[in-house]
Amino acid sequence: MGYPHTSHPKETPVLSQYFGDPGARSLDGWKQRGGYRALEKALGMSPADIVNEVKESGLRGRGGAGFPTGVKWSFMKPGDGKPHYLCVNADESEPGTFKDREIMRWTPHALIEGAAIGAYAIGAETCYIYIRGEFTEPLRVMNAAVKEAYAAGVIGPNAMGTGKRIDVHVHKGAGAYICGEETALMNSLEGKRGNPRIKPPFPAVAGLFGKPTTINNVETLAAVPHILNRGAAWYKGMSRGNPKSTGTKLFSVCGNVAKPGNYEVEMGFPFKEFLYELCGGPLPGRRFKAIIPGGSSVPIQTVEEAEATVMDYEGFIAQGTMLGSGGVIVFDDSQCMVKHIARLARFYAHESCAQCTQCREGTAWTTRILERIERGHGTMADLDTLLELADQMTGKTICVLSDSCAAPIVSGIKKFRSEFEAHITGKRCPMGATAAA
Amino acid sequence: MAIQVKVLDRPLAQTSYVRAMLKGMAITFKHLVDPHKKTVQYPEQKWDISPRWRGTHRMLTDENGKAKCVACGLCPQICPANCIKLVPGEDEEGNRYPLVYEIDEFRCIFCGYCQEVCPEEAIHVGRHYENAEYSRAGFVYDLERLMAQTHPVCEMWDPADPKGE
Amino acid sequence: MGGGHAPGDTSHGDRGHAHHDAPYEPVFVGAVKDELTEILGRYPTKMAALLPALWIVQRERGWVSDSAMAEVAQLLDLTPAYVKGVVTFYTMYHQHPVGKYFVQVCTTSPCGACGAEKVVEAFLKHTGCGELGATSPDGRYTVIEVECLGACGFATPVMINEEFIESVTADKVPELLTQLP
Amino acid sequence: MADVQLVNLTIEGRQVSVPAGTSILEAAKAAGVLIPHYCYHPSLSIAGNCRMCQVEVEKLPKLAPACATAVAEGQVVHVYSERALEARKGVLEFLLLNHPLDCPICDQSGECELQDYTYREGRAEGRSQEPKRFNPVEDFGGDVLYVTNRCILCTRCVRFMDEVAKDTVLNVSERGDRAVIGKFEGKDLTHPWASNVVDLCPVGALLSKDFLNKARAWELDRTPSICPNCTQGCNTILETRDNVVVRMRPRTNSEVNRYFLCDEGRLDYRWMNRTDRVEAPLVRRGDRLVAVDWEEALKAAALHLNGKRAFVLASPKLSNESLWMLSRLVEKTGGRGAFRVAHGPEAPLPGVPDLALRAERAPNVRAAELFGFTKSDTPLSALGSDDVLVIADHELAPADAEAVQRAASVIVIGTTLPEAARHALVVLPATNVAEEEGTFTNLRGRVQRYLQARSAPGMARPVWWSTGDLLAFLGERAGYFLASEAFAALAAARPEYAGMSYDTLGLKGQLLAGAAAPAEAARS
Repeated sequence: MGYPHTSHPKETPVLSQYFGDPGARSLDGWKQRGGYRALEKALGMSPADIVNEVKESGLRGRGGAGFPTGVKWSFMKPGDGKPHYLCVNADESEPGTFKDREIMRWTPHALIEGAAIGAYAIGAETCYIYIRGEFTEPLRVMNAAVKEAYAAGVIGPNAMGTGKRIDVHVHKGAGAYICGEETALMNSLEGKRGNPRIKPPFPAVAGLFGKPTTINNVETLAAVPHILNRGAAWYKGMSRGNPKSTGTKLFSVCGNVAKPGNYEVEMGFPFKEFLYELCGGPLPGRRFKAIIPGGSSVPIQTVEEAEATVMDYEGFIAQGTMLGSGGVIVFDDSQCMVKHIARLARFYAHESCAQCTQCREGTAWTTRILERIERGHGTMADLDTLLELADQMTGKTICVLSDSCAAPIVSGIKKFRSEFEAHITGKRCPMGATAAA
Repeated sequence: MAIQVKVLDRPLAQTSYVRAMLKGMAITFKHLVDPHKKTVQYPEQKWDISPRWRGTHRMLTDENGKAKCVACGLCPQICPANCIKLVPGEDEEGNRYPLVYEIDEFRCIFCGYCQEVCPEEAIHVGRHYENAEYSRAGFVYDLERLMAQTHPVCEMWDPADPKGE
Repeated sequence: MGGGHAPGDTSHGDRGHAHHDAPYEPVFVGAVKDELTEILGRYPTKMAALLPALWIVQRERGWVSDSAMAEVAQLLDLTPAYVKGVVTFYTMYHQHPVGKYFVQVCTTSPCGACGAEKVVEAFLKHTGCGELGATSPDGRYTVIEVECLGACGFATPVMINEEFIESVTADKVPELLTQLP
Repeated sequence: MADVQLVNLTIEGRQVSVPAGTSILEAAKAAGVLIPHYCYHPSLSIAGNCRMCQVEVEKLPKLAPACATAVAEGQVVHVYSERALEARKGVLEFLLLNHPLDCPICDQSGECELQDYTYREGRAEGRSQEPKRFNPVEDFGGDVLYVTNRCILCTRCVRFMDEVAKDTVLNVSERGDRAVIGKFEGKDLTHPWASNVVDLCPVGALLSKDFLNKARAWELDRTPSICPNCTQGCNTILETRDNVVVRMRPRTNSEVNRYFLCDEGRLDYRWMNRTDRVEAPLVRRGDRLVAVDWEEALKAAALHLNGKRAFVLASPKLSNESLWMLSRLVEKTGGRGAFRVAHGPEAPLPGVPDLALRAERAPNVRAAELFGFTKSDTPLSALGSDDVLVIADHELAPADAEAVQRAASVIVIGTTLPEAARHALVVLPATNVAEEEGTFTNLRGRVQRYLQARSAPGMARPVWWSTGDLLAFLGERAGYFLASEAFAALAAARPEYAGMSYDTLGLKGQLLAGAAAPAEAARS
């Protein structure tokens, strides 16, 4: 469903089927729509069977990295005598992405069901849903839904009457983009500064509270009940030819586009068709100029590259970018790319956790250089410096925040170099805009 | 026994002083009438010295009249003659400054390393040569005296030829 | 929804000084203390309840003062310095009193491309705040720019206290402000 | 150690075998290669945040942080490969981005790791045109000053206070490039071991107020020593400038104090520079003490002692050599020996087993007791009226004055002449711990050497020397010219010290025969 617009016929609404349907929010409403059948079924299966089913479906993490979910779950060694934890990453803060927000707003029980199945599959009795503090409405909805689910005995000490314990707690974040990184999220949950941890040890060995932990994205877990209900083969079938990328994916579309919103399509959907048909193309009288297809951390595409892309994990990589979290940011020809790249760099400078040197200093420095160029005080040497700094910021830190800052800078300078040069030679922004002060 | 010395016989043309004396006098008279005189009428007239002349020191001051020196300790460290005495201290604003700064100009070999090493461009060797004293003690310049000097300072590098080639 | 900041907190005066004037009254008494006890039951460590505890402080007092940090630290067996380190990491905890209506406007790229800057300007103009982060003279408003609020498709999203308003444009701002009680 | 699995790897072409689980950085140290680092410290948890220790490991796609990467069999590590150097050059440029270039006024200058590595591996010129971030200097309380601008956020100080001192008064505040080390208003760095953060700080961000602007690092002469302020016997470095002790810092000894030194010990060095010293041997002539040469003074002292019993009041701050020689004097004259030790509150360092500022505030209580000196709060109570009182650098309390008056005659061997012993017949000038070479025996029985850091004033000599000469005048064979000879004689005479010599002690010390290794026991 192209929420907030009506569904486009070319969409494949699975997760987004009930977006905009207030009836799906309540436990009863959710049950009427087929909810909690999968959980019931799952609790009757062995955890290993669930993991296998998910492995079989080809479901991959929808948070950005795209790691196969079943494989991730299989890292959790059963019967090691330690408590296991499941964390749900609902700290959706990647600029351009707002799919988890809609899942939690409209179908909170889909997440609770998926999380409960996940927890059971990895041998965890406790599941924490970490929701970013800015999501006031999703927080309210999720809190109410968890309360309802406890009251109905769906989760709790005797989940679905099976005698199995599955606790689900909502944890409210407090404003830190980096807490979307899995180890930072764990630190944050433990009451610490949201600093990413050095790996190894990996979360499956020592994660939350030092115990084996799995962390999954909201969209990933919300897909799990559907897989159990309709079978791995059905899910795997929703792909246009690439067996490595299966199922449906929610893409959040924003920026200068006629119909921004969430669109759910099969993996492998052509990006051109997606942009021009589903999203309604550019605003009247405008042309698309640049597209960031996977949230602000991935390299920027030119329109030509975007139009040649098929929308799956491998398809985006083939075009020099990444699927990421599926947040499609569209800029049209009225926008100054220098300004937007500077603004993105400022975002990362603001959100850097201050641990690694390259990130702490690099994000701030590149921001200042970019803003200087944008104001018309740059030099050609600055561009080389930026590229060199971006190289220093890539692959050298604990987490990938500085890589994320570098990606749009490098791709931006490579693909829109003429705009940078126009700022430098013209000593002002040719678009007449200035970066937000 | 007397020592036998062999006496060389030389022609008169070689042993006569007359020619040489006339030659010398010719030069003298030539200079008497030469318009390009080399003699400097010191002390009325001062010698024009090279910008890279290294003479007695001078401590430069900032706009508030305080010594630029921050007592970093590099000049006594590098001084090959060991003629700089420095005791660091802290002023009322918490800034580092030299409590004692003394240069024994009598021990100084005027290598100019102190000026070269100074990160604050405070101590300089001066373009100056009139520094006679009646006592050795007078050559120990304290901070006050170093700051009171007004002579121009040495240009370590010719700006047109920074590498000195 | 509007429960973010209890009215009357604006009497707290300037940053950091409020708690010196009057003796500090603990936040965690009675029902609030019970609420914290319930939260502590969710986690295996006391420290994990830090973020929720700070949220409670902010809900009750409108901001997180040094004294409140010390109180939370004591309840959770932490040191005040540790709590302060955590508080300063997260942007949503106010370390000094803010206006009755705390307005957060998203200006990150996607919203920036859709005119977020004009929305900020409109807020600054119509609330009388003058500059970002400052509280208006009547104590009603504080306007800040924030990084991505996670509603990029509904540009420009604005949060006023706990209320999330989507698709705000500069011309809607005056009307929005008049609707506030 | 037999059950420890060894891993073989190559670092910069050198083969090393280290126990499994060792980090590349530690393995490189073992191989004699120093990998530049800031946040890593062997006594603290791995933070991995400075990213300075990145090295190239063959077959790994990315550069590896040497501090956080465990060694693996057959690994080939390149510390100085072009990629690794380039990465570290980048880190240094980032670190210097907001770091002021105020080395001329920075106390750390000359012993600053940022300076060292920048000089070694950094860029010659910075490229930043942007203004540097500025924050004011903050007083952290205790002896510590925080110069915010110089901070590189390695978090060693935060981790020390959190993990070792277990008093989390420091934190990282804010984030991004606004981040600074913060503390809570009103909660200062008052922990008795807090000043160690100054040593841990790799740059000049945390400074000692005591040492502020006092000296430049390169002007200092450094001498290995032992902290003389309690029985713990922490290994130290005495730093002198122009023959004046200006700083005492910890010296690493994993068996005693690891890397640390308590604040009280650290700041208690000024007495070593006292100038109101006895500088020449003095002999009483009528009502005056007259300076004479050593021989005359020793002769006079021997004359007073002849046939009398010596009551030796020996300071527990004296060296093993001195105390042993004094004990021989006691033995020779059939006298007795006693001492008193000052007490103060004990202050442990929670993160390190068996390390504390001990209640007994003297370095050699153990040896004093071992050599037969009686520990007592009123050491002079047993003084006989016919005894010769020998005060060997022992402090006199007001209550002692009456007893001192009671003694038949008084001989002082000391750094100063106590007021209550003004009537001494002979005064022999002595050196203090900074002015002599010697050994102490700490409370766990570890015998440790200290070296001479400054010259002795006037004619002052170590107590063992003058006592030995005195014994010689009394007919003993006891003339030693070197501290090592005196110690060798001690080792030959006392079974606890059997087999020890200055060579075997080295700079880390040796345990007395039969003394258990407490640190070992606590660690296993």
